[in-house]
Amino acid sequence: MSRHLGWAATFVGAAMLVASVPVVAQDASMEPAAACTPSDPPLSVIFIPKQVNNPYFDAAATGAQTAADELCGEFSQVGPQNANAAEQVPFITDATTQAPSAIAIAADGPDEVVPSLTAAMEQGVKVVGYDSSPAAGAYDVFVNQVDFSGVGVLLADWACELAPDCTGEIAVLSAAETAPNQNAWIALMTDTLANDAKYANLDLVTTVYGNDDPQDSATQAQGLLQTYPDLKVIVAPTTVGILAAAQVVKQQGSDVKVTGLGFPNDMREYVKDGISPVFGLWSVPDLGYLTYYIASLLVDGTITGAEGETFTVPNLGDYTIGPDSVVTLGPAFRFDASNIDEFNF
Amino acid sequence: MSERPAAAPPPVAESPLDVAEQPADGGIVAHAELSGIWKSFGATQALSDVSLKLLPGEIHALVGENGAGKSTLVKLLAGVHQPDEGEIRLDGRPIVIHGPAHSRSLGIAVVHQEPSLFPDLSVAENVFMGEAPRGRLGLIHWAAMRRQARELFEELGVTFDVSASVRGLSMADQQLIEIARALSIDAGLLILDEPTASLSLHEVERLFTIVRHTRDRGVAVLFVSHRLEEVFALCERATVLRDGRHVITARTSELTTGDLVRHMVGREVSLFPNAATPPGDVLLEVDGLTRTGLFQDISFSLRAGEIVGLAGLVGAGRTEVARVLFGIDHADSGRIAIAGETVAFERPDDALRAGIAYLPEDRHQQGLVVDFSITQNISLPILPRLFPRFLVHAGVERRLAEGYAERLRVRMTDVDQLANALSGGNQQKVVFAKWLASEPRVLILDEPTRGIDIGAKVEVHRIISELAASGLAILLISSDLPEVLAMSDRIIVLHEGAITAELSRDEASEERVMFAATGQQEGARSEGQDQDPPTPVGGRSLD
Amino acid sequence: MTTIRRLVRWEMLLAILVVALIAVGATVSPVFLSANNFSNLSAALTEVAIMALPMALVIIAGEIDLSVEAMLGLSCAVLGFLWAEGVPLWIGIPTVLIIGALGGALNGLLVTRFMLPSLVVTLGTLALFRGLALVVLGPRGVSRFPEWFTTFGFRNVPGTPIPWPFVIFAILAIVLGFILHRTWAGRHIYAVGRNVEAARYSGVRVDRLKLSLFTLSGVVAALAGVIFTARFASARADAGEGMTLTVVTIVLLGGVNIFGGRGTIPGVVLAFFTLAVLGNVLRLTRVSTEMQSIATGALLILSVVVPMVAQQLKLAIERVRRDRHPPSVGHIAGAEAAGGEEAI
Amino acid sequence: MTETVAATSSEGRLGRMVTTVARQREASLVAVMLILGVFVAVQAPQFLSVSNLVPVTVLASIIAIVAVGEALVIITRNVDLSVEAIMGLVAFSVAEILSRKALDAPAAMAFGVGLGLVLGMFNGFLVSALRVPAIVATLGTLSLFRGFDYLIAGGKQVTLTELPPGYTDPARWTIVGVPLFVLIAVAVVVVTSLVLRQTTFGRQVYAVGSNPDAAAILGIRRGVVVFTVFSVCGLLSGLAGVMWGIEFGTINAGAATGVTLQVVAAVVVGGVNIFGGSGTVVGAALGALFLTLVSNALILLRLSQFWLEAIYGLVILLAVAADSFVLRRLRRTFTGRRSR
Repeated sequence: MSRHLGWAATFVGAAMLVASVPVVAQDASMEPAAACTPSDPPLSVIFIPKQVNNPYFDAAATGAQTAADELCGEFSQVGPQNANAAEQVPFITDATTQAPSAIAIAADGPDEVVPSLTAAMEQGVKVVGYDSSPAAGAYDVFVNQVDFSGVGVLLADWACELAPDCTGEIAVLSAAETAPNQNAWIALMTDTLANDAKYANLDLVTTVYGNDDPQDSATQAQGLLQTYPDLKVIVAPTTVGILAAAQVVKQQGSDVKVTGLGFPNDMREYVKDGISPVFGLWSVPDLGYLTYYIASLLVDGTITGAEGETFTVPNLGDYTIGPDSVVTLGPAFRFDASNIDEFNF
Repeated sequence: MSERPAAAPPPVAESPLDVAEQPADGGIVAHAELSGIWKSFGATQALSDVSLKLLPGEIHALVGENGAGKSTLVKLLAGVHQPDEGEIRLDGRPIVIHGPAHSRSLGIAVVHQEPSLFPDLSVAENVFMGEAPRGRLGLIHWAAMRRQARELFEELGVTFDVSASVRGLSMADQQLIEIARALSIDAGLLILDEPTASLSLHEVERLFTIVRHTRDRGVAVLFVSHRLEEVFALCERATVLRDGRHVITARTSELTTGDLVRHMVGREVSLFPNAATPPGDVLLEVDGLTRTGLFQDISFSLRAGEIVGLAGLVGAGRTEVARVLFGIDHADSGRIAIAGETVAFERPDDALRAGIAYLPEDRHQQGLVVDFSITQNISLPILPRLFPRFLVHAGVERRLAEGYAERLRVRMTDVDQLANALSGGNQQKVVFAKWLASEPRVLILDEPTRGIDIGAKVEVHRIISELAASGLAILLISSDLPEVLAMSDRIIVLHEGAITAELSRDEASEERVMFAATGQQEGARSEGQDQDPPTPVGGRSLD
Repeated sequence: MTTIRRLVRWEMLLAILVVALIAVGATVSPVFLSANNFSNLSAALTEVAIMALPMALVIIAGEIDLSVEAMLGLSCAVLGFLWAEGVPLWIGIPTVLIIGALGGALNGLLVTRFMLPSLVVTLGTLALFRGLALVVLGPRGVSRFPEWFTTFGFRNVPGTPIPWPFVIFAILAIVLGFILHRTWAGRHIYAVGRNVEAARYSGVRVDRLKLSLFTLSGVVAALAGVIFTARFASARADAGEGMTLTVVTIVLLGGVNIFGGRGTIPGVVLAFFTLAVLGNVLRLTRVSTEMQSIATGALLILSVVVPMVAQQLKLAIERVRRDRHPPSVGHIAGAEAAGGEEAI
Repeated sequence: MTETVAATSSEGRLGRMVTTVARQREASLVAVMLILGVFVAVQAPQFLSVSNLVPVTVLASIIAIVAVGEALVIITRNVDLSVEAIMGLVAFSVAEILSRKALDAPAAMAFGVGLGLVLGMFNGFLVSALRVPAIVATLGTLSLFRGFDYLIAGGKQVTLTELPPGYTDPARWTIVGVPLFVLIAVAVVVVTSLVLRQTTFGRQVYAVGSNPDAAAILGIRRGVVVFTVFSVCGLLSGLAGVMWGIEFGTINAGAATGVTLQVVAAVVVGGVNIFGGSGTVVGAALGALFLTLVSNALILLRLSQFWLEAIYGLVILLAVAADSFVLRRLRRTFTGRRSR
């Protein structure tokens, strides 16, 4: 009896402890930024990534933090555990009520976030999209991590480069069936393959979806290897997918090549053992940096997000706002054995 | 003392006149002895200063009303509970029984009133659960287990498929497995807690033979029962408990049924107030009712103010007929008419609307929602009728409940009391109230007095007679033959799903009902009479 | 300690908990008490809360419906599909509600007619409905719903901080609460949950009752799907994934007994507020979201342990008062004393 | 007497029918799988290729191991919804430890299994000592454990490169052509069913699930039995979690999400009665294999993955429908004898 009570007591105690953590943690997150003079009202930007447990967005956050320190602003990142719009929206609305200077968002779904973002903008909060775009009109500026059409072409190029004599079957391993970027890139890639005689002999046999989940992606990659014995190249325009694919290929000892978009840190060994001799990405920290910087410019009114506006960002260069208020970070960056060791993210 | 001759009651001859007084003499050491036992649960004092001596080679009856403390005493010996005060001795050594397993290891075998078997496991396993024979590495030795089980059943004079699963076996067969389990350990003390509750005539006889056989092997037997006639037929001595106190221990040869009842109830009771009322016109008419495999071609009629008894053995189909009459099951063929017009019931609520009420056999599972209040239980069947506009009016409901509760003299604090806070008898009265509230014309009673004590039994009988007098047509299903005989204006007897006799009050006698129930010819009566003593016993404890 | 009183006590605990959380929220975040925040707070879990109400009835009646999240997804998918095909919403919405009813009825029939355990049946239809949703709409998302529709989904009742969907929840809560606690249908639900057989023998139409409860659950899930679509201005086949756990959690946290027969609608409503406020506070304080699930899990377990421990404590005290040895078989002794003699 | 004997033998026949049907569940599963296999092999020959069957069976064995644990719990009339959270927490903790080089591989794996055991014991404690209904308790620990998982993960993801070289190779190892993981799963199944069939404890597991009150009357320590099966279930989930980590190399806090559903489905399809008392771990394991094969077949047959879920659902419904058919036949005969 008393034993039970004791246990129960300890358990309640533990629960209390857990419950009390929020307050503590919150104090921690309110740390004032570096010793410099904050603007008035102080610049504060809340980053809401697709999901919080994702190294990609943590890499972006580091860049954003750097910008925040330089600009003497506040930076904080909150977001859902899973990349799921239904979970993301409450974070948007709650962020809005806290009336920050700006919200930076990587949308879990272009349309799902529209109502909440519009509401935010109505209340004078600037909205900057990054990584994956909310539907046009639901943001002031969208920072495109890479020149989309460029990626499409590059993916095709790399596939061609890896397929012997640029001929044979290739397949795409994408993220979620609903992921806007991947779909856009794949579409452009397909066009390129179809319209450029150079790729005439490449046969894109299928597109499968690994939902940006290591296990699903692995399973799908397995499936590809089984289903298409003559497969030459797997193109995975997603950091999770490309890694999973490379692992599977290695485990199976297959001679299929893997390319797409991935992290240098993930892909280093595969570049070296020739499973994925070439792949690409952009500098993710720079993406975060640029996003925060643009937010600040919107806040202090330097830019409004209108097409044609130009501005300069230290360490990155000059930018022009394009149609649909899109700013593009730059062309995709090609990683291969020659340069892979220079990067760490 | 296994060398004692197997001839029947030698133990009585040597056993002391009243063991409660003097210590065991004549060289017979009490196998088990309880002295000065106190036991309480929460507020209720279950046993106060109870002493009892169980002699080897003797069958000792333990009788008393419900709540008298019989089961508590059994549970103490079975190790389910420990006494608050007092001492238990086994072969003279004081012992503390830590738990059921320990109790078994001490050679105390208990046959519980509800077979406690595992439906998913095989017969053999149910017999040996816990003490399975082991082979190499202490692993269960299945072949040996099955063999020993088969041997046990041979000893009991039955053949069982020991590797079949228990699910689906009849109550009687389950009871047998329970007994086999008890005998599987080399028991010095065998306790039977109301073992005959669900046994048919033949099975009771067989059980008694087995028990006597065990007794003759020098085992001490404690036989707990409601059925006094069984006590007289089987036991050498009887101990009566009342309200947790020891009333008397005496040799059955020196007692009469009257004495026992008086000791149990503590007052004179006249069983069966019997008011025959002139029957009115036909309310229920059943014609050629058949449910394949369960009963066939059942035809009878029921008049207002008439009590018709429905007798029969286990599986004879009495409850099955009732279930069809109440719309729970459906007949494959045949016709039911209420007050002349033919009816077909889809569900119980149709039957209710037609004016039929059915008091089911299992009070806890079917009769009551035990953690509903008295009010909620009484109003449950008629809520829709009571509140056609969907909205429950607490006041109306309460007044209704109070009305019926008073009329049936339910002993309670108030009608908001939970049903499970009531004694068995009072619970049964609540079930009666519930069905009366539905203002039925035909009332089907299935074992209305099962498991309620004699005091309450008398009241229930009074209620039944009153209801009949008030013009209800009553179909009385009961395994208590004296009850059926005394209460019924007519008795219909079923055997294996068919009507074998319809007897008027004057024609009806235990023998005739019994012969019809066992499907024997009238002619067979003579040989029936020179059957060995247990017969009337079996007769009374008809199924 | 009768059931009723214990539940009342539990609801008191919940109420206190909500108040405490509000106090915490108010201290840690300046905006917590703002009107806007209330609307965020009440909007965050709307669909879950709405589905929790019929789920409470289903569980009280001794069954469970795990398929609600999938039904929400199916309704989303069909609504989106129809809209994309140019079918106006005033046709689309009734259609999906009917589909909800059919799906629920399917569950009900499998449980009542074929006597299958609802846990497994709805586990099956959980996958089945989700699959159909994916088949209907596939990977695409449908958006560009009319203004009035998305406004209804996301905006507040003019002049109040109350979101439209919350109004629906409130109405539903009142109606179902009334049915459960004030009508004989509610009494039948409790009776079935506590002792099916006795209820059937008392003329309660058990099958019809369960069938209608499952159907209700299906319709409401479909309705939640419509609200979900409106609130996010878009329809997807994967909508509502993982919601069932939260729904069941709210119901159990509200003091509904998983084995049926006990529980109240106010309890469920309070449980919803507890989780809603908790989540809101955690988001405002920018605490990593895992705290949400940890706290939820702890609460859920405590919701059973606290009354349990309280009761055992009570027994222990009694026991000490009249020092006696505990029964070797762990049940509460009194029950056995009653049970023993009465068992027939 | 004769009448009862007759009744008995007929009842015996009924009983045998039931047991045989129960046994047939395993047989029928195997049969269905063979048919499915042949069909798929005709449509897509690579189905039978080693390079396909190895990864499929490896994945299946991981699920099967958890299913065995779940089956034990369900046989005692309980359920453990937290298995996926245990797997996730274990998988990540082990990976984290290895990436920090805190322990060497074997020690880390042992730790993982141990952690699973502890978490399982916590479930067992809640259910047996505090008498929290299993479904509530494990629903709670599901979010509790997963929460701690995310807490320690803090957004990080352990990738292959951070793990000791060759750590993930065992997933590829085969002994006489049979993958190591499959052998592990087989071993688990064999040992567990041996314990269930041949030891007193094993029979008590069934006894507790089949009739708790009777078990109490016979002095079977129900609490102990329930506590033990939950602990074992936790242990096996831990083992599966470790294997999961080895199989997939890259581990984030979300590992094994949604596995509980598959596992329960596998157990049900495997013919374990959801209300306890009957069923075998062999059946549960076969159920796991069956479901994995189905999804693999769908991929190979190039059917839209969208149909996968729907077919899953149908399979579950069919399986349980088959059960109830038998049960109802029984109930009818049973009510026939219920009169007293």
